[in-house]
Amino acid sequence: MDILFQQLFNALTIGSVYSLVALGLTLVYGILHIPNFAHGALYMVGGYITLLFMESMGLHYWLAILISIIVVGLLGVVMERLVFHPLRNAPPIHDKIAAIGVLLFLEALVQLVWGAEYRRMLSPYDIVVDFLGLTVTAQRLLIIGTAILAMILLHLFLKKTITGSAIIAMSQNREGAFLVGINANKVAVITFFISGALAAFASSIASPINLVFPGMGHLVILKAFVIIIIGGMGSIPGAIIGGYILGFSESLSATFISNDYKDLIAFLLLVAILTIKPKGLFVKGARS
Amino acid sequence: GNTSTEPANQSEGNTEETTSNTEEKPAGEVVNIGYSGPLSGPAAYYGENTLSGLSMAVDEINNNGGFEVDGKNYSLNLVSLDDKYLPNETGANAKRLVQEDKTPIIFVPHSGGIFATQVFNLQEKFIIGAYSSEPKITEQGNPLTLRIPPKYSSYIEPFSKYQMERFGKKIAMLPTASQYGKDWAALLEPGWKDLGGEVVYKGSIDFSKDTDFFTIVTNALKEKPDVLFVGGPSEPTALVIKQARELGFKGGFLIMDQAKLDEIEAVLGGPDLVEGSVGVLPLIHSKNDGNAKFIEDYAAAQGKNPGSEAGYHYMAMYLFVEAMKAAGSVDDPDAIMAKVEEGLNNLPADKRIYEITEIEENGGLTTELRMGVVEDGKIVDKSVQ
Amino acid sequence: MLVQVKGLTKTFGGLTAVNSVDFEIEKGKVTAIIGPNGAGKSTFFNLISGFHQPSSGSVMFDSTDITSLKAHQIAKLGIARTFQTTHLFEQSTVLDNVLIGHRLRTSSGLFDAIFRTSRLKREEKESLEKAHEVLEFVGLTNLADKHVSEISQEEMKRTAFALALATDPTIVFLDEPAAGVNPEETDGLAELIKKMVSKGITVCLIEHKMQMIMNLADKIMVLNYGQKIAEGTPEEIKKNPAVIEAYLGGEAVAQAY
Amino acid sequence: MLKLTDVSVSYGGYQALEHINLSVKQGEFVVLLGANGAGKSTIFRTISGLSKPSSGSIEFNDQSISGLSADRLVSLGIVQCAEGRKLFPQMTVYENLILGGFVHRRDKGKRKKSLHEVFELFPILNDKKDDPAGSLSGGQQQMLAIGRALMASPKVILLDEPSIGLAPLIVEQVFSVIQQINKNGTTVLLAEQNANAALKIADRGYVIETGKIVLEGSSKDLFENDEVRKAYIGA
Amino acid sequence: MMSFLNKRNTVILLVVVAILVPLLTDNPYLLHIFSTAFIWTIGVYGLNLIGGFTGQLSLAHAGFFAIGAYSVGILTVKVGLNFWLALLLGIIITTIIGLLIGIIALRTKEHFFAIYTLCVGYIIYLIIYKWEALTEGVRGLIGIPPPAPIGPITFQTPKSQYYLLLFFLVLTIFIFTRIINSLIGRTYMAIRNSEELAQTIGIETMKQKLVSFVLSTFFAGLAGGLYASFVRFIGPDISYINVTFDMLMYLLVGGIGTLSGPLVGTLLVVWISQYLQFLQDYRMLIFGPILVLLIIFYPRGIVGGVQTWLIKQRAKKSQKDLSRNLQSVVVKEEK
Ligand SMILES: Nc1ncnc2c1ncn2[C@@H]1O[C@H](COP(=O)(O)OP(=O)(O)OP(=O)(O)O)[C@@H](O)[C@H]1O
Ligand SMILES: Nc1ncnc2c1ncn2[C@@H]1O[C@H](COP(=O)(O)OP(=O)(O)OP(=O)(O)O)[C@@H](O)[C@H]1O
Ligand SMILES: [Mg+2]
Ligand SMILES: [Mg+2]
Repeated sequence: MDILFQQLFNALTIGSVYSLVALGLTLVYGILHIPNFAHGALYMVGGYITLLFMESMGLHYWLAILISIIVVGLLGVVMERLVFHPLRNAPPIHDKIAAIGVLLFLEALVQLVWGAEYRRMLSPYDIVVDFLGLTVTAQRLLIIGTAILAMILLHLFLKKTITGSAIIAMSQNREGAFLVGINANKVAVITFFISGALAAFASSIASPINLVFPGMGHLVILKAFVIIIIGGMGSIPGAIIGGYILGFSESLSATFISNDYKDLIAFLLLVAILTIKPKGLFVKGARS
Repeated sequence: GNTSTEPANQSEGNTEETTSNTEEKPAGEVVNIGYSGPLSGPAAYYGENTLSGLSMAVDEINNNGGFEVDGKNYSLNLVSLDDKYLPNETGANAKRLVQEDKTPIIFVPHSGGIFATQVFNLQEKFIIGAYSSEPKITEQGNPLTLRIPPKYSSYIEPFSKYQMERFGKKIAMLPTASQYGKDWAALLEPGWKDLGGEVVYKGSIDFSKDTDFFTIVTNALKEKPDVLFVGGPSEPTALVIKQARELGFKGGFLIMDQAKLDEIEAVLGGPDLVEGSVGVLPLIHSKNDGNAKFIEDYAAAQGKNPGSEAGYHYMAMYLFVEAMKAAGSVDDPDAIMAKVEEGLNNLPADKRIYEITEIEENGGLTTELRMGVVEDGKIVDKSVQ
Repeated sequence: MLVQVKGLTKTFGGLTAVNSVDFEIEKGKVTAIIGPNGAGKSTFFNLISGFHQPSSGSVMFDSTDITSLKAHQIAKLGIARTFQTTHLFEQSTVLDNVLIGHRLRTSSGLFDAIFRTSRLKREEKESLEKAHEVLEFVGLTNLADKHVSEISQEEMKRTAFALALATDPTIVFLDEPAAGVNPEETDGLAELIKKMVSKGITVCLIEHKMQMIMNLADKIMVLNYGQKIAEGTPEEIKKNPAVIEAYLGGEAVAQAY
Repeated sequence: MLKLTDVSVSYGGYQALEHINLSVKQGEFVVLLGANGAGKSTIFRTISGLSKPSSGSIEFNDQSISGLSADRLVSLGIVQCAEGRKLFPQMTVYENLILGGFVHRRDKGKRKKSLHEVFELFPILNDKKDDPAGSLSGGQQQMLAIGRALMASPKVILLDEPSIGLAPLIVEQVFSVIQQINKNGTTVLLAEQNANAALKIADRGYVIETGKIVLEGSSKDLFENDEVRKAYIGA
Repeated sequence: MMSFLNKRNTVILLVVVAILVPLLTDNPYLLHIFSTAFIWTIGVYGLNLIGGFTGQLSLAHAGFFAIGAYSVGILTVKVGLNFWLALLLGIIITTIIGLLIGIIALRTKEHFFAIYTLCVGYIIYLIIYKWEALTEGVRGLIGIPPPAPIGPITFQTPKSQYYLLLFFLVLTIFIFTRIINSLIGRTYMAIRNSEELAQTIGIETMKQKLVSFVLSTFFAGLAGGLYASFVRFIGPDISYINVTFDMLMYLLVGGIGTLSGPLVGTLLVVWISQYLQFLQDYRMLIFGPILVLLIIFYPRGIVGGVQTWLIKQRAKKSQKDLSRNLQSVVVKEEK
């Protein structure tokens, strides 16, 4: 029984990270209909920037995260302006390929600047605590806590502020949004900023329990795609729920089925879901 | 173009021609040495480490005025190409190196690439400087393949014995999911059992794919092992060790030779967590006449301690030069290969980074075992003779 | 009766777009469907042509039940249609568009393609002949090599007709064939429709252009809120108070001015 | 107040508008008549900055507004209630209305006042303010669309076939609301196929056919014009 | 008609040049690069068929390539079959798996299809990587034999392998061209253009997409099988997503949805990346932005770009002719 609870806790940790990454991805998809393959690269860059400011500038963890969020958010904005904006009227295949180009570029750039080796990010919360009888580390509690907080803040932002409403409005009806005076470019820019910020935040809180290296975004992004498909592309609650579903199914299948095949199980889950529902689980009626 | 006049840059291997100081050298002929390894992508760090040993040796040799074979003076030129760890790219690179640079020796630091070049190295006449402990590369019976690293099988018994005595008979296996990790595990399992031990958990961790190791470590610890077998690159291995301790593991670690005790210690910020580990004695903890100079020079140039990848490649380069001298030829692979043994004997004392005990029939170097353990917060030399 | 529709209903979520409509189309005649925007006319077409699955009700064609057949199967049976917003293969020429229209009458497969069998050659020739034939029929022979992006709205409409005709249909369903076309060209299209009928093709069309409808149609059905509110000859429809109220314009309003 | 001079628009190769000249005075109620696909919506889209004219100029209060983006035009006071309503279907009625006042988002007082006015005009919207817009009936959605446009406190409101798909009764209701809006001082430009009802309440009208203005005049003149009667009134 | 003849002549010329290459040079490196490029080109044609002509972007093609390669590898090394038999079976296995995946995957559309196939590709990778008993896992399969001799013809030397691969490439291009220029090809393009409209004119789009998909896995499988016997070693990396991305890059640079795009793109990129070897890890710093710029400015790649340019030139010329004619008319009138 103990192990079950320990594993559920582990699942919650990893699910939180997945949800954050998937949120950024789904936000961009919902509003601009771009499956941003470069999102994983943003995640990776986020980890490196935080590390850079912690190590070479000696900044505090949270300050470094803040800078990373801003830098990667801006990187997202630059990406939108330079790559996706010029392609907004191109066939959908083009966005995807351009995103791949960005991904290749960012990975090479990071390797050039920081090298290819694995790096550790040390968080100030490197202590083990006993939590409800489980062995947990402060960092893991922090991941769960801040991820949920970030999701709540995002929800409040989208629901309660008019800028947030503008973003949602744009995802529901682009022309309608123009007609009430919403500036499409601004919304696109804000969306990409938030998406990049979420990626940077996710990687910054997750890195201390893992490593920072150029390929760290690969599998995360792939899983994030699995999540947003499961959750219905563009659906925000879907991304959150999907993130936790994946976290739990991985952790439990690693425990009760096979560790070797746990990734396979995540992807098979997706294949099974799409086989039954080609548009994902939580997809709402036709979106115009 | 390249600017690799400062030593610090040389190991980067970011240019095709890694030679330096060509202008200062006495006129003489140039022998090109080939290298094809992962210089981009996930394995690039590994590739760079292997290359750093080679280029350090090449620069040293050139700076010392080259070497003399059959009365003629030669200098070396290292031509390194990136193969992204893909065998077909290694094949293409090797053909290119032979064709365009007439390289008699090509260093390849991964088994896939070695297999792909073994297909044609006899036809095209070049020696493969094979850095891989995969047994099959020598089992192929390719007479122009020299396996550089030692077989790791000799570690199994002493490591196991030590840990079994110190902590107990139950081991859980959590090495890296690479081929090397799997080969290790495959040998360790029977070895451990032969000593009367029990394997309670078998798993592997894919460092480049797993987002969190907590899950699997939890599962391994559920079986209450006394010893944990871990390994892979030092940083992630250190992380596994740390997480095992966080989850309450009190036993010992049996660490694969790929990870370096000193690096792990550095990553974990002290020896506390690694207490009770057994692994290969780090080069810096086994300084001797053979490697002291190398360790210092390397640290000065690279800003870090050399690992075995660098050490072995460095030594192998010198070994080949000695073999060329002995063979009296810089371009006849068969002749050079035939004189490797003699080259080994001629290897200068300060280039004997590792003590090579023999060259196997099938072209594999065998090295003396060096075992290090962490006892009372210190890395202790427990090498068995 | 060529087409018999019984109790046809389609709901989208909460909205009933077509509400238990009974309707018949007679062979060789022109039947028209009118009604306000959103009345369910296009949806009605979509149901018959297999584009949407009805929520309930049945569609019989030539005494075969086609209610649950797929769009391509229905097309093979001889039912062709055009779309309200002219729908063509955008990246091709007029000829290429029409050429592919005959594909359903051909059976060459991969094998034929790779070995260029005589069957393929014959069918390619057939398709080409068919394409030229229908292009001539709609009067576009001289535009065959033009890209569809280069031709006018009315020419697109004609191309869409040609594409439908290339499938060798027994009946064609035309969704607002004259929308966005000026009056003179509208007359031309009406002539074309008459020509189709005289060739033995049954026509069913949706149109808002009353003059055209009144001249062409043998029978008119009026839909409003998914329901059939009237059916009859043009003369009957013109006088029907419910139709005037819902669609043609309330007399009461006009008089109040 | 609003003036189009020689405006032409094409979609790809298709010329949807040719040399349109049109003007609306302050406080006026002008109607555009035309069959399906005549180009009414295109005129509206062009004024609102959603389509770009290939030639010609558009002026608002004697200032050129051609080339301005859609959101700038809304903040200038040109607001369109578009064909197809373009609501945000999964957002509530209230959220839709609030977004209607997007350009005045910093002026809470104004927002409240406008909201109050809209609810007064369409009490049904107040009753349903927490329902998703997509769940409303067609007529209610049309009211919401008009209400949302009003939230921006427009100087000119462009109404594109507001009676589309509405039951005759509702049509009358909508038309009387439009009349009311106009009486309250907002300039109205209305596009309609239902000439009968539209001419009843408008001051002036234009008749569009395949992208060209073929006729213009006072409502009374147009109503009595034989051509118009034949083409758009049908009696 | 003239242009058709020209095209045919160009093709013949290219084939003759390709045949002559090994006779003109003894450089095994050159032959090696050409040979690998030929293999990739075959795979890229597969990608072009489903992605470029049928409009369904598949991101699982490295997976199918690997299935072909591993089938041949396993059947020759572990079962000991003759290479040719293994190649045939390998292609059959690939297409059967392609069929099964296609039936499910093609139910999804657009982005969903792309991401679905991305995941399928990853699943294939994971299976190859984890199923050690069959695939030898990370170690990879070694000792794959070169193509078995056919009668007196052997395939041991780089030259003979070059010719063998050239043969398969020409065969691929031939089949591909035949398909694209037939009613089948038109059907695929119709589906790419508008699936909806294709259905209303009686095309069974699901079946057609499936055939196209299976056929594209056929080319991928063939390429994979040839790869296995050419490199004679295979590891799980060849099924990794990056390989799909590489193939996609070849296709895009050449021109997606064009007949000669895969050939032009693959040859060019393979050569360029050889020349850019000196940049090593920084190659992608250049490739990445090039890819983005290409997509923005030349969405249909080099071949597409050249085609557009030619059309423009022709248009310009005809306009010039027209104005010249007009001038002459004017001149005449003035007289
Ligand atoms: N795919 C769909 N999903 C949801 N609702 C739909 C769908 N298709 C049509 N509708 C709705 O069904 C109703 C009838 O639409 P339809 O297109 O049949 O009208 P119509 O009579 O053709 O109108 P028009 O004259 O404007 O073309 C409308 O309310 C429309 O919004
Ligand atoms: N985005 C577009 N692309 C191409 N053609 C278009 C586009 N939008 C409209 N058209 C065409 O332009 C012409 C004018 O269309 P518009 O929508 O302005 O007409 P309308 O008078 O508003 O008609 P309706 O009464 O149907 O609303 C029509 O022929 C239409 O098909
Ligand atoms: Mg309709
Ligand atoms: Mg309109």
